[in-house]
Amino acid sequence: MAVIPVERKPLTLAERTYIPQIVHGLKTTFRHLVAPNVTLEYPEQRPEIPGGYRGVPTLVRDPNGREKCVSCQLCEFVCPPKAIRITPGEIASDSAQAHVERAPQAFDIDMLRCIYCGLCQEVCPEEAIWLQTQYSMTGYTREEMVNHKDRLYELGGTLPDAHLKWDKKKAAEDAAAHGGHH
Amino acid sequence: MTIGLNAYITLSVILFALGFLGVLLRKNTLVIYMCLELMLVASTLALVAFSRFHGMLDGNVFVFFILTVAAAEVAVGLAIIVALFRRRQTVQVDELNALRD
Amino acid sequence: MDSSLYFDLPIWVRVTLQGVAVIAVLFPLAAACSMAERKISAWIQGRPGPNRTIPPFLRWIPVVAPVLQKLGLFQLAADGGKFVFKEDPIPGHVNKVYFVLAPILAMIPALTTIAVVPFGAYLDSAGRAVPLVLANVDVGILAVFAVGSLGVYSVILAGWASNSKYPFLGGVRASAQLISYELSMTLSVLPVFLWVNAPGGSGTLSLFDVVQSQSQPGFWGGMWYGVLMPISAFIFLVALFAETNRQPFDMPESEADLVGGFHTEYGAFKWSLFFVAEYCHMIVGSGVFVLLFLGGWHPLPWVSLEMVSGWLHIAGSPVLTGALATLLFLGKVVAFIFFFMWVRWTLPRFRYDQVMTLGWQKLLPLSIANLIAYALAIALIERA
Amino acid sequence: MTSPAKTELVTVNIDGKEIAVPKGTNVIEAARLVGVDVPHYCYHPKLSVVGNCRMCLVEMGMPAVDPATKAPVMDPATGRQKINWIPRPQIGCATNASPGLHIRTQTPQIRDCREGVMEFLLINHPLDCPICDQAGECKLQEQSTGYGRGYSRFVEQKNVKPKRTQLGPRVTLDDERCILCSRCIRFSKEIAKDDVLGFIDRGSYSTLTCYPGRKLENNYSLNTVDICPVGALTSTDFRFKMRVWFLKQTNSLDTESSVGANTVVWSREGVIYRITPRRNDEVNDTWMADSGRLLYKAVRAESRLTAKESLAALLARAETILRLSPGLAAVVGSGQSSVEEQFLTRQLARALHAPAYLVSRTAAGDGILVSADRNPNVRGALVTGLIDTLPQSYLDELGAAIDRGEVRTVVSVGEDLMAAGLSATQLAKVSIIHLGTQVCASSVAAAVVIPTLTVFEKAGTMVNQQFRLQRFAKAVAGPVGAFDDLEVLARLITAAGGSAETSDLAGVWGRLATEVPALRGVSYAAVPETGVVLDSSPWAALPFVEGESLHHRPARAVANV
Amino acid sequence: MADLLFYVLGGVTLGTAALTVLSRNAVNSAMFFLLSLLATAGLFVLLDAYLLAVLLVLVYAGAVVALFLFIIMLLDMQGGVRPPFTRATIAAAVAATGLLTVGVLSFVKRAQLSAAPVSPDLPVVGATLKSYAAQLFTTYLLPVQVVGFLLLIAMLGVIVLSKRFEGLEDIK
Repeated sequence: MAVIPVERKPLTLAERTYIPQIVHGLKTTFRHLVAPNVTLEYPEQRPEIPGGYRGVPTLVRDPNGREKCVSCQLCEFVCPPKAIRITPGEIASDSAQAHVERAPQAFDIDMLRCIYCGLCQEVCPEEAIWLQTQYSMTGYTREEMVNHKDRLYELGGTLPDAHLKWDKKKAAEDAAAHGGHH
Repeated sequence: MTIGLNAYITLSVILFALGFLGVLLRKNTLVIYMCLELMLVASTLALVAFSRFHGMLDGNVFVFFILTVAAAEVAVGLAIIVALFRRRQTVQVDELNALRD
Repeated sequence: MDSSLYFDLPIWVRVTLQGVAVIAVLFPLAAACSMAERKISAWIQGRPGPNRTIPPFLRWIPVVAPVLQKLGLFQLAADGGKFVFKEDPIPGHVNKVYFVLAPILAMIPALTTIAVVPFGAYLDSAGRAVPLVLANVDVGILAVFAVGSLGVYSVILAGWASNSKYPFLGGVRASAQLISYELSMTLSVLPVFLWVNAPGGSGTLSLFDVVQSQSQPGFWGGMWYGVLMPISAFIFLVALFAETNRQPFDMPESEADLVGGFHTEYGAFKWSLFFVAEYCHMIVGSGVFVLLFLGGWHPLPWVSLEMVSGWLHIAGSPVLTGALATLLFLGKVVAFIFFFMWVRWTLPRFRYDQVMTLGWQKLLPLSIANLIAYALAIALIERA
Repeated sequence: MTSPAKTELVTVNIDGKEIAVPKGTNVIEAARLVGVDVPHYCYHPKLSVVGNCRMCLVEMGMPAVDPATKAPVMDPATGRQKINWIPRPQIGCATNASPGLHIRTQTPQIRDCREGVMEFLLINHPLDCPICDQAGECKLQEQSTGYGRGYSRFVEQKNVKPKRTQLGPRVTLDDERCILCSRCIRFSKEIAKDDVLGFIDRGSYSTLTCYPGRKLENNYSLNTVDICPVGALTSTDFRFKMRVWFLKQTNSLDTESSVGANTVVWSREGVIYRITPRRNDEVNDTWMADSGRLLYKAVRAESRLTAKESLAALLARAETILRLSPGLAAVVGSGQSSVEEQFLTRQLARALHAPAYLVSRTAAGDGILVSADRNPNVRGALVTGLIDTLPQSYLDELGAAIDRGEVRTVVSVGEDLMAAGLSATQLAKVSIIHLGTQVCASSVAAAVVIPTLTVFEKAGTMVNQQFRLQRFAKAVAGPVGAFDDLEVLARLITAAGGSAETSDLAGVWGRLATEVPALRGVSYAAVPETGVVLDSSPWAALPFVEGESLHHRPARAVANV
Repeated sequence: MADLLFYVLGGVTLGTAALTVLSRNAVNSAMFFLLSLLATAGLFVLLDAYLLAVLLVLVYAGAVVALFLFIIMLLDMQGGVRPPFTRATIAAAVAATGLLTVGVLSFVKRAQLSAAPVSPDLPVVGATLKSYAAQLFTTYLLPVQVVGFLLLIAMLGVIVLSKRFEGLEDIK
């Protein structure tokens, strides 16, 4: 590679005293001195969370209040720090959601291990796990920092769902039950 | 004021003697040097006292010169000591015996 | 108050009272400076700064309490309390005597120099200005320099006694810097005194006389030396920054490369002594600069205290004129301290070799040239 | 067993690679030998061929010969014999190797065929991999990554079929997922000899069901789950328990009978989730009995023994008992212990100068993979010299000795003495040192109970009915308060005054290989996964109880023929 | 008042000077020397030589002792075991010092200096700058020039001394 020497522009006398630059700097800082603050006063004011923010992972329900997670354990598998621990379970056959068959019996996310990478959200085939806007997780003990299923659903709430595939499946099943095979 | 010239001169003499003692006693070049300075200060004290008690300014003016010379001397002397230390890694006079050995 | 009652007191009582009064002003001022520093740095950086602390028992006060809270004044009290009450550790490996001595030594020059700095004046019955100063010695500026130069011991001892690399490096840097810039500083004020002591005047090194000589009648007489001798003022200013270890020159601390510099091993009260001493230094330094170059307690160039007190019809009252002068002086000092902080949060730190180059190769020749130029100019003026 | 030595080798060409295979070898198997994978669903190497999934389509061709002269026709372009390719693809599973057979599996046509078949298979297959237990070991999933479209052109309503049909006590059927490969039907008919499954209805209505009034409840029903290529048949026990990709696979043995079926133990973080068969064509092919799959429940059973004390404390107490009545001890070994443990048990008996007994367990064999001898390792006891003759069902001899006062101390290595025929009064007369994993009458009566490990928590070897030495490996760690059998036995020997024994597997094998004649020259590490057959001639005269099973004909039966 | 101050300051001067001589640690020596200088400056003030007092502090305390400390710390000479003073050294040194003191004091006695205190009416010289200036730039003009030249030479000497001459490093 050719070496191209770049000549530095020689400084003028005024520049060599640095005084004009210092005065310029002083002007700049003074402008900021009188300008309004740019910081948030955190506990009272909260930052606006941008879209795509990766906060605390949570579990969500669909608009019908059904838990979306079917405990496929892909998030547990993909989780790099092994923060997720799922105990799969079967939905009782007399439940209204029996057609989904599977739901997590226990779903723990150890927030001391979580690195907020978002791979769980990425991999979830049911769009049940979401890294939402919650960014402040605190606790006094290690146990407190493990989010159990109840807490995860409490944090996650309900997200709109464009597909509602399990509802469609249920409808098809009902139709089949009434009208023979199809 | 009951303190007379004698008292100042005596004080000056003792101070001078202390400096002299230090020069004789100590091995550390820097401390010897400080003791030399102490002797200089003792002489300035005597000069100032003479000046004051004789109502003349010449002693004080001499102190001026002594201070100036002392400053120059310290600068040069310390530079020599540092140069010495660089060469010999010591400033103890009893170890500076290259000519004896 | 009958002032004669005060002057009847024995001299040592008066001196003690005056000393205590000055310290009682200087210390809170230094503390307030530390808070001002935090607020100003915050504002410059677009932050609000400390604005939360408030003792619960004052919360009920309607308007004042929130304003004070926003200004962070209670934070100041909390910080002070913390410094006093927190554990004051002495590391095991230090030289204990000098380790404890160093912060005390830092305070001594800072508090002593204030004695010869006049902070105001009043007009006696004859209409002459009389300085408000603890010790109106003839060699004022020299005393300031002499005692101020003792400040180097605290830094060098703190660095050495800490028996640890970074503090030692900080101490060495600081002492070299202080000694270096003292030269330019001293040389830079010489033109001022040459001017003041121009043949015909009485030989003096008193700061009071310098101030008074800036309020003479006439165009030249009423001019501040800051205008008359901008180069001197500039050199003095730069050297002052270096002597007080303020930002572009805060080599001894330079936390980026030396952790905390000479006070790395210090904590709690002893550290706060260094801290307060630095601000005392700043205050005294600002005061000297104001006296030398910004007309002291005279409100404006060509507008002297006497004229103002005449306009306000308070010339007859020593107390009122004294208060006015002190206020004017303090106002200038505070503005100058603000300038200190403003510069600190604007300029980056010099590299150490740059500091030395600037001190020895730039400022020193410049101040010598400046001295020669003014000496020649004064001689020519005299001749003319 | 028929010897394959006589079969004639023929050369076939698969994707350009020549290979010699026995005549009649299935094309899929032949392709596997050259490393070519022919996807398939309905074909299973141990079942008959039906060819109904159409996934294994390959291009086939034979060298051209002149019909008249039978002379080879040469291809001028290549200088080789010309190949007459059959214009349409053929299924590989129904084709047998014949001389000169040419197969192509990677042509665009074949690829096209596979994609077409996949699309048809997936038309009605539900997309519920996230909840399907087969996910991770599903052939449909695997092949759809290679030949699936990635999107569906099927816009009509998918078939809706029953989702959870209980075919039997252990098998649940999800009809929607079934691709009608009929492997399960053929298995039930051909291997389990229990023809209960079949398809009803036609076309897209085809459904797998049991015959009316019958259930899939034979002892081999779970093999249908293993061979189901999709998630249609699932194990009710394992259903929704754990995804298979989390599970660690450890090779082990089925210890329910002397067949010694090879198994795989699937565990995660110290918890066993299921047991499946491991292919061993000499022992169990790819099958195992349902009863053997439940043995892992013993690991975490309520009745599991664990000790609060340290092993040293337990051994100290055992030592006092052993020293109390020297020369009046008896050792009861177990046919469920491994070869190594039986060897140390023998050493213990010798150190105590005590007779060694073994308890026999017998029940009717089913002729497939459960034999009459329900001890997995009686032959191991014979090989190591723990016993000389076949064990009795009841320890009458020991009972008599106790009654006579000739035995004051009994060391039971994993056997329940009460179940072995000793009465409560007899048990009360002796001090019992009991080694075992589960609470039993013997452990209740014992003076010292030393909890030991189950077969899933330790490694070792066993000798099955064919005198086949087979290894099992440690799948999970034992619980706190249970101690390794070998270590316990070794230290018991020391406590009994015998010379110190090594307690690690390699050390014991060093002694086995030198001291046990039948194991001379055998090393633990060198035992292949399919086992090694030992010389059984010293015990040929013994009247073993086993009948005929899948790959074993007892010597008597052979002699009778 | 002034007498008391004289005794106090004189005592401090002598005491610290003695400690300067006797301190084993060079840093301690320097610090005691500093105290001694400050006390001497106090004595100067008692003698109405304000300017000299300030100059003493400025030059000695502010610069010279600081330089000493600087060098001591840079050369790191606080550590190390030194052989204690031998009895002979001490005896010789004390004898020499005693002789010197006695000799000079006898001269002082012989000189018959006035023991009388300074009379208040004796003019105080040295308090004003002007008188110094007058003396320095008239009577002592030549010495001033010479001293200035000396300072220049000293400065050059220091620069030369503190430069490293690579070629000379191996000469011991």
